[in-house]
Amino acid sequence: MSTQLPIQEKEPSSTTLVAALSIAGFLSGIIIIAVYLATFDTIAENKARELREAVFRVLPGVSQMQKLRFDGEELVVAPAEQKDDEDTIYGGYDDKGNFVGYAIASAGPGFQDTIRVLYGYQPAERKVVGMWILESRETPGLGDKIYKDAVFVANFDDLAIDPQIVTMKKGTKSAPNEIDAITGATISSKAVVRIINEGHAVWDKRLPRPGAEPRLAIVQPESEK
Amino acid sequence: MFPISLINKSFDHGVHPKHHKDQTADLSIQRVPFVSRYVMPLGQHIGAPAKPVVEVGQRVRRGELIAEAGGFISTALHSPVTGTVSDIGPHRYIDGNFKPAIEIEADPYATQQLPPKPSIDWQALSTEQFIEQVQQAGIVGMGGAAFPSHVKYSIPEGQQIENLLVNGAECEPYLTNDHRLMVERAETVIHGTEIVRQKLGAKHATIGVEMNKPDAIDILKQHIGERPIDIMALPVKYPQGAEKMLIKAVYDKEVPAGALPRDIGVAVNNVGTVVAIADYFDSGMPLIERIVTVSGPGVTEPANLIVPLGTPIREVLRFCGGLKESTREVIMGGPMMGMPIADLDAPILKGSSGILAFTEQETGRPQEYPCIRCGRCLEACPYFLNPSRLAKLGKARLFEEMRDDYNLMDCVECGACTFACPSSIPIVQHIRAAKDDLRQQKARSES
Amino acid sequence: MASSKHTAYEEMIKGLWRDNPVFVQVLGMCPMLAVTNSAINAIAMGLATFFVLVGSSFLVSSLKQWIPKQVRISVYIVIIATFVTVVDYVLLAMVPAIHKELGAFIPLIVANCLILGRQEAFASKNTVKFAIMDAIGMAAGFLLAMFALGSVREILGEGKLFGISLFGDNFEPWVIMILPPGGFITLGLLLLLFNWMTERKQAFVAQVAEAERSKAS
Amino acid sequence: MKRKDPHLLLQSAPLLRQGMTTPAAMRDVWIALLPATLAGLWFFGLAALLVLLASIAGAVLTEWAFTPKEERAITLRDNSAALTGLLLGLTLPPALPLWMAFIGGAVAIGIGKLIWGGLGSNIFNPALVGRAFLLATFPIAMTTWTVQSGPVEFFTVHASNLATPFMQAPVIDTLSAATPLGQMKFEQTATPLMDLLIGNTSGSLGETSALLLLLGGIYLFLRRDLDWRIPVGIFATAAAFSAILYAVDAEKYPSALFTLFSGGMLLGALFMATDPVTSPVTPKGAWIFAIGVGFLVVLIRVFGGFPEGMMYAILLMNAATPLIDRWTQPRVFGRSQGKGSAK
Amino acid sequence: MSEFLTAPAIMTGLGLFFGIILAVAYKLLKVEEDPRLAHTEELLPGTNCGACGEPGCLPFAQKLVVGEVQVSACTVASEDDVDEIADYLGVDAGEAEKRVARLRCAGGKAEAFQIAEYDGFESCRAAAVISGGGKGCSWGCLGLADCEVVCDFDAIYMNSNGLPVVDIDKCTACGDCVEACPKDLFELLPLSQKLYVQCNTPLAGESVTVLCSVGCDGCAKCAADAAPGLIEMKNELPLIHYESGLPVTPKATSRCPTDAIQWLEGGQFVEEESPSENRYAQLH
Amino acid sequence: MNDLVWIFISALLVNNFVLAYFLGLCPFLGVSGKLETSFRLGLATTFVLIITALCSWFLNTYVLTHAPYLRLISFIVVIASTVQFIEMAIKKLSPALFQSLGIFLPLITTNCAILGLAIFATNRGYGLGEGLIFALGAGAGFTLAMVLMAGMREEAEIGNVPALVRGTAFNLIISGILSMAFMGFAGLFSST
Ligand SMILES: Cc1cc2nc3c(=O)[nH]c(=O)nc-3n(C[C@H](O)[C@H](O)[C@H](O)COP(=O)(O)O)c2cc1C
Ligand SMILES: Cc1cc2nc3c(=O)[nH]c(=O)nc-3n(C[C@H](O)[C@H](O)[C@H](O)COP(=O)(O)O)c2cc1C
Ligand SMILES: Cc1cc2nc3c(=O)[nH]c(=O)nc-3n(C[C@H](O)[C@H](O)[C@H](O)COP(=O)(O)O)c2cc1C
Ligand SMILES: Cc1cc2nc3c(=O)[nH]c(=O)nc-3n(C[C@H](O)[C@H](O)[C@H](O)CO)c2cc1C
Ligand code: SF4
Ligand code: SF4
Ligand code: SF4
Ligand code: SF4
Ligand code: FES
Repeated sequence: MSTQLPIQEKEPSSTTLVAALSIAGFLSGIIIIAVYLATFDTIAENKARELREAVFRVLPGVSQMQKLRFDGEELVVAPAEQKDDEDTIYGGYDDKGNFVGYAIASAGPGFQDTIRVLYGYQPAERKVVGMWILESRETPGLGDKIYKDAVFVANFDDLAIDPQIVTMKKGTKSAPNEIDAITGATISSKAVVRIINEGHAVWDKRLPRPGAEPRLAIVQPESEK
Repeated sequence: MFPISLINKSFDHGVHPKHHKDQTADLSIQRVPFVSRYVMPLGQHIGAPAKPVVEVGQRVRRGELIAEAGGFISTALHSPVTGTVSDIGPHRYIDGNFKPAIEIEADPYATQQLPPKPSIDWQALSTEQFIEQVQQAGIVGMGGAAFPSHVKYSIPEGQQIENLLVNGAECEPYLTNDHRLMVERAETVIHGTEIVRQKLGAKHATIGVEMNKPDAIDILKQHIGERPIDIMALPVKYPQGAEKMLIKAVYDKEVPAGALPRDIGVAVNNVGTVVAIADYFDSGMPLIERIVTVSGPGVTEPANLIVPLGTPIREVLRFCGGLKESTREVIMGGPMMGMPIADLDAPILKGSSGILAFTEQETGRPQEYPCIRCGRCLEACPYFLNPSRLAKLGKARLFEEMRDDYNLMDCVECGACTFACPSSIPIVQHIRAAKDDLRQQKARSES
Repeated sequence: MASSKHTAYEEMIKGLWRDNPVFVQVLGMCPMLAVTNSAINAIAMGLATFFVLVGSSFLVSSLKQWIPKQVRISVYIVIIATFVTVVDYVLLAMVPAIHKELGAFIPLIVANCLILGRQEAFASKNTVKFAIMDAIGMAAGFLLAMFALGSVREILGEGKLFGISLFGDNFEPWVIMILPPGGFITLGLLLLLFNWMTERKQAFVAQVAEAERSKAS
Repeated sequence: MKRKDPHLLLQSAPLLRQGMTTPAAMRDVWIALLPATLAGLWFFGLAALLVLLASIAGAVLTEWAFTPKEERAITLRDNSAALTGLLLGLTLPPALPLWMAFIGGAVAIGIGKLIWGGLGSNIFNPALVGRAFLLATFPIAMTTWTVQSGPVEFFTVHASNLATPFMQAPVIDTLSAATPLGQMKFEQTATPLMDLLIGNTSGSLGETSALLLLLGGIYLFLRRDLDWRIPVGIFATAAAFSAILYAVDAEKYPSALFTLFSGGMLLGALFMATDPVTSPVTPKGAWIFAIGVGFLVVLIRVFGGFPEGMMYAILLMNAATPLIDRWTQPRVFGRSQGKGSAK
Repeated sequence: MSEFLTAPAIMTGLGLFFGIILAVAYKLLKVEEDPRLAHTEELLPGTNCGACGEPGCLPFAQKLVVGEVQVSACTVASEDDVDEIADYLGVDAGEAEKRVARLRCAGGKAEAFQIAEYDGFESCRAAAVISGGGKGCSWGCLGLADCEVVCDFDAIYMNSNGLPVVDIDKCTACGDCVEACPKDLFELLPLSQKLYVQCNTPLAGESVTVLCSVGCDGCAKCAADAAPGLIEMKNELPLIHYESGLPVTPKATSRCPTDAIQWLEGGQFVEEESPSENRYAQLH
Repeated sequence: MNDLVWIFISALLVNNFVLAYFLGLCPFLGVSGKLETSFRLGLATTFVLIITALCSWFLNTYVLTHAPYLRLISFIVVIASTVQFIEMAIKKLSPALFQSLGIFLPLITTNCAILGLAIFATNRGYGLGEGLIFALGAGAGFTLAMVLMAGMREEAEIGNVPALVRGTAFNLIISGILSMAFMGFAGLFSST
């Protein structure tokens, strides 16, 4: 390659450099956008399905949903394509379109790393009616029981939220606002509960009084269900 | 552990070897008879070698000058016997190498009398004359380093010796030569001390003696009289005799690293040294003989001897009934700092305080284990170095790092660390090797 | 010119063992450790890397004359990043589950030193043919290592391989294998094994040579 | 060859030795651990003995297998491998399957010691490397504590002990009991001090009896085998830290005494943090090391995920030991400070 | 389909933006460097992976240029690259004439005897400080292999006779052994200087031969046999004046009573002509 | 537990970039041989991480809202170019600083930690403040791991590690033990 050296040695003009970079940028831009568009629908589809599954899981009896956003003073219906942020939650509705409950995402530190929880909340009875772990790096075999252990998850199917949810040592659960911790994973268990409690603390104020929930904007076509 | 100094005044750290002195402590000093052949190495002191002033075949008288100082840090040599110079050339030195030396065949018929010399009136001498005399007398430190005493006495402008410290610690196990000297020639010790004290203009002199020599302490005390000298009994701890440790123990002062005792107004002399000085000024006898302790399980009859310099070690041992069969190692000096001897024909030197013979028992080297970083060596090192680290680096031949980061050059090779090491790692040897390597690199870069 | 001394085939196989990117060159350690907690993830990641490496080697080697050296790194990066983005979206669309598992480490392929390294060290200096061969070899070597580590970790960590249980249900899983320390230690031990085998090999070769010489003289 | 004298030896001075040897130091630790070990057996019965033997076997066999033949004699006779095994065993739950204990011993020596070049070269405390490995590998088995069988049913061996290698241990919820620390952390209930001192609580089979451990520690101190600074420093720091917390909220946080006498504190501070090989050699370093351990223990116990932090605290400070050592050279005689290779 | 345009637009924008910045920077902030450095960095893979242990390719190049590291430390560069860089830096294409380390001693276990038995750390340096290591000839090789240890190119091995043998092919004349030897026995000499004195003792006659059977006893026969003026006796040792340009022949070795002076075809102490015991018998 | 503090602690100890996330391993394994170098590398990395946090925040808020699919490529290009520019600048303005820190920059830009930070920060929707804290914690964590590792490796260098083990295998295994020790921080401040 020493033979090539002289070629490389000679000073290229700045314009060459700029040109090279911009052309490279341009081409890659095109490629990327192409791929992006090509895969866009499938990806969106996947995302939506995932979300729907999660919401339906934490809100039993729900068959339709819509994105709701807290705009500062009240909860309003938000366009589905809008990006999610910490002010976004989901409203769940039965097939007649009457309101069932909210699916609220909340996050906080777990044993290893941040845990993201989605829980279903029925404002009427002030109950948690379901819990689903969206994301966690808890230890396999221990912490991951918070989503693998059906018994633990079942704790949240009918759980009073007032005054607040309490973690009890396994088998000692008595009151309606208590759950059984997982032995060997007390910390993850407590973390989940804490995360839900914190989520509730934030949203309790923001939610409209029961009965005044936003109506279902567009009734989705059967096929979507 | 807790610094001993809390309990009684001394330096910190250090170790407590069994002192094994009883073998010879009570044996009074004898003379070894003259033998047929003597070897006087020209460089048996620190500094430049002496320059011969005789040639082969020349007849010399006992006490006659045979080599003059080869520079300021150097000193004279005198013939230990009456006889003829038979050779001037390389001879085996105690460190195993060949070094230039003057060989003298003793004259079997000569009465080995010193030529009568008038005793010098030392009071009359100026300090300069005194120093000159000391150099002509070939007197060097008898404490082991054989450092020319006159150099020590020439105090540069602006410095002043407040205290003279005479080193009677004799902390090396087995050795009792200083001990016997103090007991048998107490008067001379005091006298010599006084000479040096006056000539150095020191206000006060202290003779430091370890407590395991009560008799010496008593006798010395009796001879002090009016002179501004006192005897200080020191706790028994090794290396009490190392001058900087001694100074710490006696005056509770630290001589800064790299500095000399005189920099804090102290001069340290071994008791042997002051006696040699006294003898020279009283009887005119230059330094041609010294007191040597011959001891250890390997010698048939341990003894304290006056040995003419240059006497082959073999002859000294023969006088003591020779070596036992079981002997495996012969050491010049003490067991802690001494140098093992390869060739028994090597001669007694100005700095040879003892000859020890050891048997299997003492020399069976314990199994060496890896350093377990127990820290005993750090607890032992009177200079607060990190021997464990030094040894590890030495093994890895990282000599510069030893010097630059771990104060290699401050180590006086006292051996306390190695004594204490449960893994019996030859720490001091690694340290010596490192110093030797650096020394050689320096020499090479200079040449 | 590197290729002058080797055949294209040699260029390819050297990546598998002699110049193995992981065991010998110690490159691309991050994905190597991060996503090898199961064999399937390891392979997915390996393949993704394979695609990106071969693709960009091809482009770089064919465009090398037109890339000025002052901005070559930037250009390489753009090329690589493009391929990675493509992979990212394709995986997301086709196999969302695996994509979730690999998480952030797909985009991180961009930073995998191995890929940039090959562009700089080889593709930019060799003909397209050799570049591709080399890329295939290297990528294969990487894939191999990924798979080795991934399977060991999955087998011990869950008693499974490709999700198929090997030792029955009440096998005691070695949780550490799935945790970070397990990754480090296992790869370390694998490397140890690799060194040991290489050493054996050399020793053997040496012996043979020795025998030869003694016969000769 | 012609020679005049018997062949004289040339050995480097000093020829005198203090007489203490490394194997002796290790033996001292064995002696010091004996009372606590016996107590462990008394409390937890035959099961405990088996676990100990398993981990010692794991350690010694590994040492034997991976050291060259010529060195075996030496390395095995210095008692350190077996000691590692013993110390590991003492930190294990009594109901641990034996095969796990064995693996623990093997890992302790293999990864904790031999990889580094054998005795004296390792930076992490081998026994604790072994334990950390076990804890991370078999978290459930390693956190299943049994109530004490006591002398009555001395010969009971738990089903879990005898689990077939690589297979799960049968769950033994029946006789499982939270450790004092577990209760503290997850139920905020403190165990009475007396029980902690005597040791009739659940926990690792060697850690429970505070008094006997102290006894052993004192013995080691008198034999100059351990650096008193380390345990003292650890106790002082841990006590101070938890005293402060206790003052803040006595409900939530353990008292200083509880901190000192619960869990692995004593075993760790007296026998493991003091492992000479893995702790600083310099006096100042020892203090820093000790303070670090003391602080981390309380931090992990109180704010961390694990009920017990001793092991991790020591391992973490082990990792820092090389740095501590080089930054804390003693002040050299006649110098303003010891150089050391700063920065 | 605005999107289809945004992407290329943004990318081109970025490209342009940084292209310009870098181009400008390249012009304004250019720093003159040692061209060797620039070119060496050029030759290196530029992966900046740190696998060589240096913080990136540039630092590695810097160390290479000053010769502190070996090219082979870079795991990424292919063998060919390595060779190329080595050639470029002329690492081993050093002097015109190849030099090797020569040992100024031939007194192995068989020829030179010990007067005492060294018992301690296996290192020449360590032994040398304990009464010279107990070898009769205090100038001679101690045979404890410090040189072997320090040679980075393992060009030295200790033969059965306890003498270090230099593999002249591997030796790069780096001089490490010269530094390590406590007895200063190694010197770096051109391979072409075949006439060589394998002894370093300033003693003469009997006092040499009692210590070592292959020591030079200073008899000066070699000086007599060589071209006049080529060999001068200095400190009882022959000093060969190669610089004098006089003819150098094996003849000088013909009458040497102890084989101290040798005609070296290649390396020293090659097995067949290792000095034998019986010569020693003849002398005593 | 205050979020910012948690982000910092998590990045520094609990989820240390090197020991728990496997980011930036190439420099971690390669360059951790010398204490001095490791420390400086750590500092330089922290610096670049902060730059990264800024860049990625800027891109996310002003550019990528229109074209999310350009995230990766724009990150890498922008970060790489910015750092390259800074490198040139330092080299010109302060050769000393270049020798001590600048020289590491190329090595750092091409490693995962940087890009990883950008991507994680975006995935978690960190704002500028959080992003910077995250970068700071990650950098500190990286430096800590580097320095500890270097200390141990220098020690082992002069020790007697078996020849067969020496090198990467050894480094990996001790990293493993170190990461095992760091597991002790798991659950820190999240259990209470
Ligand atoms: C390697 C390892 C991983 C662990 N992972 C988790 C975890 O992810 N979640 C958790 O809550 N506890 C985990 N633990 C257990 C906690 O440290 C703590 O011991 C447990 O939560 C105590 O709960 P218990 O009192 O119900 O046994 C783990 C322990 C170990 C050793
Ligand atoms: C090179 C050298 C120069 C010395 N110069 C002096 C000096 O000028 N004055 C002095 O009192 N001592 C001097 N000393 C002597 C030392 O202080 C010390 O007394 C001598 O080295 C013997 O000490 P030791 O027996 O403790 O080793 C010198 C020593 C050495 C090695
Ligand atoms: C470790 C060590 C121990 C020493 N022990 C003694 C000793 O016991 N007695 C003694 O007179 N000198 C001893 N010396 C020598 C003294 O340090 C000092 O050099 C000597 O007393 C100075 O006096 P001098 O020059 O007259 O010999 C020792 C030196 C060292 C380094
Ligand atoms: C006071 C003391 C404490 C020790 N503690 C341990 C220990 O906790 N773990 C261990 O494996 N070895 C210990 N040892 C034994 C030995 O130091 C250990 O095997 C080395 O770490 C192995 O290199 C100890 C030794 C002593 C003298
Ligand atoms: S005494 Fe020996 S074993 Fe202990 S630290 Fe020092 S050298 Fe190491
Ligand atoms: S020999 Fe040196 S290092 Fe050892 S104790 Fe004495 S002074 Fe300290
Ligand atoms: S030549 Fe020097 S270094 Fe080599 S073995 Fe001989 S004495 Fe030792
Ligand atoms: S150390 Fe250097 S000079 Fe000596 S033999 Fe080896 S390569 Fe040659
Ligand atoms: S692959 Fe992560 S730094 Fe190289």
